[in-house]
Amino acid sequence: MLDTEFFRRWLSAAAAAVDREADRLTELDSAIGDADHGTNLRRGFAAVTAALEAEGPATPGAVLVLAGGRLISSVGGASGPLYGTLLRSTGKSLGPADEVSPEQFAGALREGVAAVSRLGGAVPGDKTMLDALEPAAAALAKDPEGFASARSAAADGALATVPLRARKGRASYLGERSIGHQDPGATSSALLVAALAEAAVREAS
Amino acid sequence: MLDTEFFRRWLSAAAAAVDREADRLTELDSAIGDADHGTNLRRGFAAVTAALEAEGPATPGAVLVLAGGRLISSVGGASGPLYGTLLRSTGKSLGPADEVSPEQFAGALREGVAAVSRLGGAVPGDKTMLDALEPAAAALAKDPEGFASARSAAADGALATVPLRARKGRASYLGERSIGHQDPGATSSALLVAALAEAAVREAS
Amino acid sequence: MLINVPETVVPDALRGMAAAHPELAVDVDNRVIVRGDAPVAGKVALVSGGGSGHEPLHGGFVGPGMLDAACPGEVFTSPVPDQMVRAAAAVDSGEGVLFVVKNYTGDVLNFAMAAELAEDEGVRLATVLVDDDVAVTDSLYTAGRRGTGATLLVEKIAGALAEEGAPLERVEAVARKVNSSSRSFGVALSACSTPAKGGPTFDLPAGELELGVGIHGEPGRERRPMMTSGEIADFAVEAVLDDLRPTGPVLALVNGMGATPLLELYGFNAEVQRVLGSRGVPAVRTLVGTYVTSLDMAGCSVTLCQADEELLRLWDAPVATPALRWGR
Amino acid sequence: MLINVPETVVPDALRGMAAAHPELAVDVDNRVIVRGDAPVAGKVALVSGGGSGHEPLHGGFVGPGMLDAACPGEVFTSPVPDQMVRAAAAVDSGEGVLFVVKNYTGDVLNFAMAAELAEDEGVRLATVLVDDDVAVTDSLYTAGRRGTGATLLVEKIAGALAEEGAPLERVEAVARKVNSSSRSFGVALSACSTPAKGGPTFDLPAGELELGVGIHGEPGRERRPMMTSGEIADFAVEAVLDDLRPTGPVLALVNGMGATPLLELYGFNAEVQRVLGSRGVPAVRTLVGTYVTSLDMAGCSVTLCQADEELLRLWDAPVATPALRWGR
Ligand SMILES: Nc1ncnc2c1ncn2[C@@H]1O[C@H](COP(=O)(O)OP(=O)(O)O)[C@@H](O)[C@H]1O
Ligand SMILES: Nc1ncnc2c1ncn2[C@@H]1O[C@H](COP(=O)(O)OP(=O)(O)O)[C@@H](O)[C@H]1O
Ligand SMILES: [Mg+2]
Ligand SMILES: [Mg+2]
Ligand SMILES: [Mg+2]
Ligand SMILES: [Mg+2]
Repeated sequence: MLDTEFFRRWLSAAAAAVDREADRLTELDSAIGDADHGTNLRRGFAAVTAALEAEGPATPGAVLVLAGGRLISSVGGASGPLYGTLLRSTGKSLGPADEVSPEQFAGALREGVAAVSRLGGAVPGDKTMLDALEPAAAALAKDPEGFASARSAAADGALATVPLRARKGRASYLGERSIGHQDPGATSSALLVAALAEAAVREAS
Repeated sequence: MLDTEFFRRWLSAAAAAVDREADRLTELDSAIGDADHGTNLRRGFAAVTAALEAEGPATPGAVLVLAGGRLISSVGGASGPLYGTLLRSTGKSLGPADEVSPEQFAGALREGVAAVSRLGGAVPGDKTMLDALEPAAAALAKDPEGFASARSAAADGALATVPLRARKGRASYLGERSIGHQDPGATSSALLVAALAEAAVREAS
Repeated sequence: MLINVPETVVPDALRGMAAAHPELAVDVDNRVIVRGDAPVAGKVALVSGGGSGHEPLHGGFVGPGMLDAACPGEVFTSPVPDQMVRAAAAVDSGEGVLFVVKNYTGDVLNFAMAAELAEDEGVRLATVLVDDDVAVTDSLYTAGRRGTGATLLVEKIAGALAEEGAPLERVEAVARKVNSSSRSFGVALSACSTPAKGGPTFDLPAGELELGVGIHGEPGRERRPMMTSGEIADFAVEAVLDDLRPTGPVLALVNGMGATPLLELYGFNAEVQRVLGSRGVPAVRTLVGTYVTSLDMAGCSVTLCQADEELLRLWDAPVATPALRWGR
Repeated sequence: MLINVPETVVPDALRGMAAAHPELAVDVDNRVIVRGDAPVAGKVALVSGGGSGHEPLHGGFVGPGMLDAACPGEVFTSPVPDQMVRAAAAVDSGEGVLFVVKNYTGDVLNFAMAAELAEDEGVRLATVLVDDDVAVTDSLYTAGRRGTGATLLVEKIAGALAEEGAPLERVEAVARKVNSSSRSFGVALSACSTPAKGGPTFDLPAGELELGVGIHGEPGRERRPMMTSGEIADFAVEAVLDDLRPTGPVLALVNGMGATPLLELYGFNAEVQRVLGSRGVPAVRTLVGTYVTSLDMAGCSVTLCQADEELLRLWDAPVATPALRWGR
C-alpha cells in the first residue's frame, strides 16, 4: 500500500529534482519556448514543499490536491495549470483513503493524465508533457508496481519528443524549427516520474 | 604666388583625404568621443566640393570663405564651427586679392588658427585640433614655402596628443582615461595640412 | 541587467511603479495594479494581464479610458488565477468584468481558471482572446495565433467604450471586433535576455534577423540576412495586409520591441507608410512607440486594424494611463 | 539596426515623425520640427536641439506646454546654425525666443552662431545652458558639465511658463533656476551602436558597467564589475545628492538610456526611492521612463531637481507633446 508519507516523499523528491535540473529545463525552454520552464517549476515546487510542511495534509489524496492547488497558485504559464490539474485530478481520484493500493494510484494517475489532455487539448505526439506522462501512466496501468519501468517509459517518451514537430504550446509557433529539440515539459514530466520511482525505492528499502 | 586654383586643389585634396580616412577618424573618435568625426568631416567636405563646383569663387579668399561657410552649414558638432571658422577667418585675412604670396597665406593661417583658439577656448596641449594646427602654422610662419615641414609639424603634433589628457571637447569628460589615444581632430587637422603640402607639390610640378 | 536578483524583478518593479504612480493602487504582494478610483460605479471593468517583460503592456495601460486592472506574472510567464480573481473583485462595480487575454496556452488556462472562480463569487464575466499575429500560420497545427500588438488596440478601444458606460455585452463585442479587424507581424534584430536566464534566449548573430517573432524572446519562423528598414516594412506590412485584406483605411501601430531606438522606429514608420500608400491603404491614425515589448529585444512589429467610425471615435477618446495618454 | 543607410537615418525619422504627428509641422529638408500652431501670438518661443540619438529628446517634446521647435542634428552631432535660425524665424511671435542648449562644445558653438544670425534678423534671443551631469567633476579641466536629464525638466518647466504668457526674461530665469537646481548621474550597462559606426562605440564586456556616462555613447569615468540595481541607485543618488545638497523635496527623473526595459527601470526606481527615503529627501514627483537616451544603450540615469512651489506648479501644468503629455 502507498501511504501519505509515500506521496510526500514523491513530491519532495520531485522538488529536489526540479531544483537541481532547473537550469537545464530553462535551457531547453529557451531553444523552443520562452526560457522560463525551470524557473517556473522551481518556484512551484518550492511552494508545494512549503505548503506540505505548513498544512500537513493527512491522506494521499489531500497531499496531491494541496500540491496541485499550490502549483496552480504559484507557477503560472502553461505548466502551472497543467501540472496543477495533473496532481489535483489524480488526488481527487484517490478519494479520502489513508492508504491506496498501487492499482488505485495507477488508475488515478490515468485520470490525472486524461485531465491534462482535456485541459490543454494535446495528445501524445504533440511534443508536450503528455509524451512523457502518457507512457508512464500506461506502464503503471500494466504493472502498477513497476515504478522503474514507468520511469524508463517517461524518459524514453521525453527523448522521443526530439524529432517531433510541436503542435501545442509555445514551441508550436516555431513550426519546422521545433524539430530537433527535446520538449522541456516532457523532460520535467520525466523528472516527476523518476521522483516517483525514487519514492518507491526508498519505501522498499 | 598662390592662386585660386591652388586653394581649390588644397580643398579637393583635403576632401579626398577626409573621405579616405573617415573610418579611421571615426574610430579614433569612438575611443574618446562619440564616433562621428569621420562622418562629420566627410559630409562637410562633400558639401564644400559641391559648393566650389557650383559657385566657382574667383579669389583665394573667396574660396576659403565659401568653404568655411559650407562647413559651418553642413558639419555641426564641435568641428563644424571650428574648421568653418578656421577657413573663413583665414580667407577673410587674405582679402580680395587674385593671388597671394606664401607669406600672406602664412600670416592669414595664423589668424585662422587664432580664431579657432578664441572660439573654442582651447590652447595647444589641450588635446585638440590646435595641437596639429598650431605647429603647422608656426612652421609656415618660419618658412612660408615649407609646406612639407608644416605637414611633418602637424603630423608630429597629432601624434603628440596621444599621451595628453584632454581638457576641451568631449574627450575631456574621460579625464585620465583620455590618455593614450590620439585626438581625432588633431588627426584630421594633420590631414588638412598634408593636403596643403600635396597642393603645393602639384603646383611645383 | 539593471536588477537585484532575478527572483524579485516583478515585485521590485511594482514597488517602483507604485512610487511613480500615486494615481494607481499597486498591490505588490498580490501582484495586482488597479486604477486608484476603482470600482467605478456603473462601469464595466476591464482586466488584463500576462507575463511581465512586455511593459508598458499591461500595467502601463491601467487608468481612465483603458484598463481597470492588470495582473503581471513572472517574466514571460502568465499570471496565476488568484491574481485575476483578486483583480476582478477589486474592480467589479456590479456591471461585470471583461478579461482581455492574449492567446497563449498559459494565459488562456490561467484566465479560464480565474473566470470560473470569479463567476463562482458572483462576478459577471466575459473573456476576449487576442490573437492577431499572422506569423503563426497553420492554426490547426499550433496553439493558434499569438496575441501581440492588437492587445493595445483592444484595451484602448474597449476601455473607451466601457468608460462611456456601455454594458458588458457591447464592450465585449467591440473588443472582439477590434481583435478580428487587427493583424500583426513582428521582426527581431536581436534576442532578448531574461533575468532568470541571465543572457540571450536564443543566438542571433549580428547581421541576421528573425522574421515572424512573438513577444517572448522566442525565435521566429525564419532567419534571414539583415534587411533594410524598407525591406522589413515591405515584408511585414504585406504579411499583415495579405491576411487582413482591409476594405478601407487602417489604424496603424508601429511598435518597438524594447531596445530599438525611437529614431530608428520613426524611420521604420516612414517605410511602413510608404508601403501602405503603395497598396492604397491609408493609415488614418498612427501610433509609433515602444508599447508591446519583449524586454531588451531589438526589433519592431506592425499592427494594422481596419478602422470604422466607431473604432476611430473610441480610439480618439480620452485616455489617461502611465503609458498612453491623450484627450480631455 | 533598423535603418536603410546611415546617411538617411535622420531624414527618414523625420518623415516617419511627420506621418505619425499631424499636429506638428516637420520640415524634413531643413530638419526643423515645429509646433503646428506656431508662432503662438503673445508667447515666448522655446527652441532646442542637439544631436539625434537621444529621442524622444528633443523632437518628442515639441507641443503645447513645452518646446515650440526642435532642431535635430545628425546622430550625436549638434545641429548646424541654419537649423536654429530657421526654427527661430518660424516660431517667434515677436515675444522673443529662448534657446535651450545642452552644454557640449558643438551645441554651444552652433547655437551661439545661430543666435548671432537670428539676432541680426531682429529676433530677441536668450540662451540657457543645461549642465547637470555631476560625473564631470573638474570643470576647469573639462568642457564643463554635460547637459543630460535636466534638459527635460528645463524644457517642461520653462515651456509651461512660456505657455502662461510670461515674458522672455522670466522664462529665461526659470529655465536657469531649473538647471541650477538639478543634477544628474548616468550609468551604462552596455555601449550603444551608432549607424555610422555600425557597431558598439566602445567595448564593455558583459558583467561590467560604466559609471558616470553621458548620452553620447562615450565611456564613463570608471569601469566596475556589475552592480545590483540597489547598489547602482546608492551610487547614483548619492553622487547627485552630495553635489545638489537639496534643502527640501525633489522632483525625480528616473530615466532609461534606451535599451533598458521598463520593467527594470521601475525596479530601479524602487531603489532610487529607497535611497532618497534614507537620506530624508522625499521625491514629490517622479517621472520614470525612456526620455533622454543614447540610442540602444542599456543603462539609466537619475536626475533630481530641488522643487519649490513654482517649479511644481509648472511641472504639473498641462503638456501635450508626442512623448510627454498630461493635464488639460
Ligand atoms: N496544451 C498543452 N498540453 C500539454 N502540455 C503543454 C501544452 N502546452 C504546453 N505544454 C507543456 O508546457 C511546457 C512549457 O511550460 P512552461 O515553459 O512552464 O510554460 P510556458 O510555455 O507558458 O512558458 C511545454 O514544454 C509543454 O510540455
Ligand atoms: N574647444 C575646442 N577647441 C578646439 N578643438 C576642439 C574643441 N573641442 C573639440 N575640438 C576638436 O573637435 C574634435 C571632435 O570633433 P567632432 O567629433 O566632429 O565633434 P563632436 O565632439 O561634437 O562630436 C576633437 O577631436 C577636437 O580635436
Ligand atoms: Mg516557457
Ligand atoms: Mg565626435
Ligand atoms: Mg512562459
Ligand atoms: Mg558629435
